Amino acid sequence: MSMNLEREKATLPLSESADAKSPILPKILLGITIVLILTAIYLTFMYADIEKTMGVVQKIFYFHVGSAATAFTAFFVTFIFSILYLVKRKRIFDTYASVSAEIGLIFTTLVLTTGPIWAKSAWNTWWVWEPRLTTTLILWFIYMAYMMIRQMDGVWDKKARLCAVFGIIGFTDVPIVFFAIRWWQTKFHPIVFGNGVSQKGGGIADNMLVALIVSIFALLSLYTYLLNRGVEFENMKIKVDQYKEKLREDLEN
Amino acid sequence: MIEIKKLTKQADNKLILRGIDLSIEKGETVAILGPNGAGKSTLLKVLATLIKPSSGLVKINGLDLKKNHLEIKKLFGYLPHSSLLYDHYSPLENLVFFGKLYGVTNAEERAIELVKEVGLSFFLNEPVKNFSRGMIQRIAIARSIVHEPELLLLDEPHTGLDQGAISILNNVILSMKAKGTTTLMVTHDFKQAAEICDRIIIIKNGKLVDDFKLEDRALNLVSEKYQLQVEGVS
Amino acid sequence: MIEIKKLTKQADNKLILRGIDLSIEKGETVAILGPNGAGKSTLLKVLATLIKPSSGLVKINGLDLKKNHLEIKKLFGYLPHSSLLYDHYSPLENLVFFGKLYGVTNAEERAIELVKEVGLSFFLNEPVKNFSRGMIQRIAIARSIVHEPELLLLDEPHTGLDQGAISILNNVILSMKAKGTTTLMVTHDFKQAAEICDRIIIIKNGKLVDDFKLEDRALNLVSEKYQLQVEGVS
Amino acid sequence: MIKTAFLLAKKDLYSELKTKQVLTTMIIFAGLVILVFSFAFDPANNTTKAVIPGVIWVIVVFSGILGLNRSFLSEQRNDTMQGLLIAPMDASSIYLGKFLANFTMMLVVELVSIPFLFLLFDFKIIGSIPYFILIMFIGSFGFISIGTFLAALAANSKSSEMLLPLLLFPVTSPILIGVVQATRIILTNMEKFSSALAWIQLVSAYDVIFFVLCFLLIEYVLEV
Amino acid sequence: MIKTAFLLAKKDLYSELKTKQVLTTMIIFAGLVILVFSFAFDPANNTTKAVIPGVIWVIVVFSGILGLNRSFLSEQRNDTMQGLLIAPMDASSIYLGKFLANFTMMLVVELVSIPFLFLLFDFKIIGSIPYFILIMFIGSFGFISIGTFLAALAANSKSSEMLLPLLLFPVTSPILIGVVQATRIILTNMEKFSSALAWIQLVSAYDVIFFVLCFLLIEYVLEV
Ligand code: HEM
Ligand SMILES: Nc1ncnc2c1ncn2[C@@H]1O[C@H](COP(=O)(O)OP(=O)(O)OP(=O)(O)O)[C@@H](O)[C@H]1O
Ligand SMILES: Nc1ncnc2c1ncn2[C@@H]1O[C@H](COP(=O)(O)OP(=O)(O)OP(=O)(O)O)[C@@H](O)[C@H]1O
Ligand SMILES: [Mg+2]
Ligand SMILES: [Mg+2]
Repeated sequence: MSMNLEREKATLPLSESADAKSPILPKILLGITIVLILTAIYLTFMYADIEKTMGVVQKIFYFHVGSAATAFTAFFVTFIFSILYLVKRKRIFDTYASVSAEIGLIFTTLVLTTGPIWAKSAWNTWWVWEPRLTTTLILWFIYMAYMMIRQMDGVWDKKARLCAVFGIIGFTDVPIVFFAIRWWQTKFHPIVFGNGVSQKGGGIADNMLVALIVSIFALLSLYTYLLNRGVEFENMKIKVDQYKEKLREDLEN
Repeated sequence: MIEIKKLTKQADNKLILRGIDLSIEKGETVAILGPNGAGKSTLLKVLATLIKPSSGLVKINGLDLKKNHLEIKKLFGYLPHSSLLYDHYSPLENLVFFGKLYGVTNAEERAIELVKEVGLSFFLNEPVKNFSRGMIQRIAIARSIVHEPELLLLDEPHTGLDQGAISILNNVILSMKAKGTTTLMVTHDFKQAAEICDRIIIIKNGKLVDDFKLEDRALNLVSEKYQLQVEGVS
Repeated sequence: MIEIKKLTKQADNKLILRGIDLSIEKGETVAILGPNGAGKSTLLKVLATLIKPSSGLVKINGLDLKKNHLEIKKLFGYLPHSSLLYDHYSPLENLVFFGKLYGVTNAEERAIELVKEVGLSFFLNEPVKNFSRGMIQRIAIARSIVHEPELLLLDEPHTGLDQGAISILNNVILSMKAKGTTTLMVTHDFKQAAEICDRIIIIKNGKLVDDFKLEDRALNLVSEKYQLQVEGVS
Repeated sequence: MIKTAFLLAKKDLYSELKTKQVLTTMIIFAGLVILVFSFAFDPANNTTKAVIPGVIWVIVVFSGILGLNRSFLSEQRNDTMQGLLIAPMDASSIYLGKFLANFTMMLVVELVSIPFLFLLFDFKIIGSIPYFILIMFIGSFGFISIGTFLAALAANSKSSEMLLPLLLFPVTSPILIGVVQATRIILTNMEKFSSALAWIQLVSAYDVIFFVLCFLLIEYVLEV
Repeated sequence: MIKTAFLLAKKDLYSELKTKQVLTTMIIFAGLVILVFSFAFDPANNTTKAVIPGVIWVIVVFSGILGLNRSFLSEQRNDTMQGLLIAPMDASSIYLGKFLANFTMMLVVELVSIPFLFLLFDFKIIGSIPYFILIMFIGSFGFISIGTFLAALAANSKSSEMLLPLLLFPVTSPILIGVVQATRIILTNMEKFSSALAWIQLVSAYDVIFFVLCFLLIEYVLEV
């Protein structure tokens, strides 16, 4: 008499690791990132002029704008990989989308912390409700919601599918954040590039521009590095789960 | 053990139970048969204090159902159609929780033992929500006997169980019977009824139409009487 | 009618179906047996397009399950564990709604006829939510055949039915078989399986372990083979 | 496809007609929100008139969420959603049907509660009523179309009634910002009419984009 | 009785600890309410600073409702509520257990969201913080104790998540009015402190009365 339900469900054949590429890539990325960040720090604090009205606090600008640009890029990557996932249904695309969204969320959080710090000194308040700031906050909430969908219970492919859908829907806010200061009249948040409704793009000194661009690239390469590591880590976790399942079944039989 | 007098239950204007008189001795194993919609589950729910009778008297172990709620609730184990399990909890967590609720002293051990008994020890720590129908039914059975009740109220306990689990369940009922437990079991499966029960009750249209003792697992007798009462008349 | 090749289904890291090959001819009545948690319901869900297989090929009537959703959905009737009925609607309203959804032309008549067939005409206009388990199962059966499907996928259809309803159900299946309907039926009740099926499949641990034709309602053969496969090995 | 969608919408609306539960709840809820606000802002005070456009949309949002939640939650009992999924129709039919039912109910709620609000706050419309109706229409359209989609998405979760607002508020906030601004202008300050028109266009564009997007993506949401 | 109540509360909180769903949702929802209010009512306007005490309680009310709903809705799957009802304990144990779980979660949500609110609306507290905490405590206590009771009552309905707000708002409005007044005074205008004290006493009295009442009546609500 079988008194016990058997439990000999085989595990899947462990998928070949995706990192057939040489492990040199992350090291190179790390190198580039470190160099760029050091340069950016140098440029920010030594090379670029100190802004006349705001003083040293303005240095936060490079980090602020760089984080925002990185966050936008990250969400765009999520957007692209979400579409790819829906079409191709490969787990790797989902991993990329989710890791990228997570990093994007971190950078948005950075924008949302550096912003108020700057605002405290520039506008003498932590926060005002104006389009750029509001839409940025909305952006943060959207990707928080994305994370909540990920937290849902259920098998991974269901979550991946729903997240991909939401990743596509949610991305629409990114252009809105970008254009917020250009469409609406803003009393507070400055525009540097392009023209807004009520004000002209201010433009900045050349040496500031150089520092800004380098900062942006530094943060972007940091993002790439983090993405690479994050995806690696996720893959590892998936693999460990598979091993664990297999091990447990070996023990049981 | 159970004493039912003139029990009626009406929902809105419909009489579901129409005057049931029944008395069951300690240690009996009683099967309740009857066609769909006869009122079998309703009767069990009344005994499990989940439905208030409209009129009539119900005494369990000499305690009045209306007054001695708490004492009675400790006495019985109830297995309804739904599993009464928390979906996101594992079998172990579920059983430990219910064990503690009933004041079982060594809840953890008892839970592990029960899960083993119903043959799911491999699934001890997996959330119940992914289980198949039969696996859920097994845990639900374990839940209903976690506090070693003196009275078992089982509503179609064999649903969804495979052959192995059916014999496990029958063994459990029989071994509890040996310890003096009384069992009331609603079922449509004459074979199982004949196998473990020593008394059969047939309910039809909210009334008790037959009540007889059974010996030697006389499956034929059951079918015969059922046919006579339920199909012969209609 | 059905062509399954190397079908696997995995939920997270767990393989539930592990490579099933099966081909079923039009007009066959196939019983799927197996212990709890074997993967029977999962297999049926895959066929009912409710679960996507992880790999493998499934063809119904020559149509690929992945591509020809709509055509396939018209073909089959599916009866799962839950009733798929709207609680606050009456049997009539439920059946008419589903009839129309499937494009049945005279949905109303068909619904009334079906309710009568499952023996619930007295309850035609009462909301389903107050029904007993067996009564709900009867309506659920009616729902699954409202569009006269060519393929019936039944998951433990006999649960909760009384003797009368069981023979109604068996008659329905047999009369549909006479019209050329293919039936796949998951069940734990060997007697019913032997009674109406002409082929038995045994699934264990997500794999097909036995597959044989049945003649003359040979109940013994079924029990024997089942025991051999399921209990003998372990 | 349209026919199936109507059949589904009819089913929902018919069961609503029978029980009147969702609708009554939504309307009473709207009434309660109005009451709460009338406590919070003294309606006699003239400056508080400025909050009316905001209150209107708070009502739409919060009572809308109640209805949207119900819409897919009600398909969970007895797994009737599975019944719809195995029926021979496209996922977009389900979406369209649910959308129609929800939109109808939303409009009814607005029709009842907004006059009530105006009455209670003794508000005299000095702007254009047809434009006001237009704004209500496009605003509700956008909110409900996105809401129906996200309700379908959230329904996959165990605690969907909690997840829905989290998904819905951020995604619809551009619409809400737009319509609040437009409503404010239309109701109180017709001089800036051109700016209101710009808002209306913006919201309409957002509506259209999202409706199409939802229509295309719903297939992936309802896939099993 | 207390032991069983703790057991029940532990079960709820433990399953919350595992998934962290309800809590995160409540907190994010609180943030979103802030957001919705920010674009419904222009916060730059200085007069709207006066609504902050109101907004605090709106957050408590709305995110509280989410948690309260969950609390009994989660017992509906597989009829686990029946499992509790046939267990040998008083109905009041169930009430107490659920109350403890809900109250704990509510406090956590407040602890996170209120500092946030102050930050976002750039609000400077000029009053007494200990008293503010006291008010938050008694207000939440009353709201959750009545809310738990009414959630149990609403859970009997098919669409309980809609019914709850309808029952809850009217019954708790005395508490809400009281605490909003008290909060306003404490936060902005300490001169009228004695009046705030009066409000606090009133609300406390209401709390006690209702807690006892709920405790006694719950038996009839949970009776089957
Ligand atoms: C308080 C919260 C704040 C938030 C959430 C915020 C958000 C953002 C975001 C998302 C961007 C990138 C958009 C883009 O690349 O166009 C940005 C850019 C920028 N921010 Fe902020 N910001 C905040 C505060 C401030 C403050 C206080 C200042 C200076 C007074 C400031 C100055 C700038 C400038 C100059 C840019 C570049 C603008 C451009 O690209 O044209 N921000 N901000
Ligand atoms: N709340 C109610 N309102 C109206 N009728 C009800 C209610 N509850 C049950 N009924 C009716 O009472 C009858 C008996 O139901 P019950 O569930 O006891 O049947 P049963 O004997 O268990 O049947 P089955 O064998 O199908 O499980 C049914 O006809 C049912 O419709
Ligand atoms: N989403 C899921 N995640 C993990 N495991 C799952 C999931 N769904 C099903 N399973 C597992 O798959 C196995 C097969 O389930 P299935 O419902 O197909 O069994 P069954 O053969 O129908 O059993 P029964 O006879 O008890 O109904 C079970 O062990 C179950 O735990
Ligand atoms: Mg029954
Ligand atoms: Mg099954």
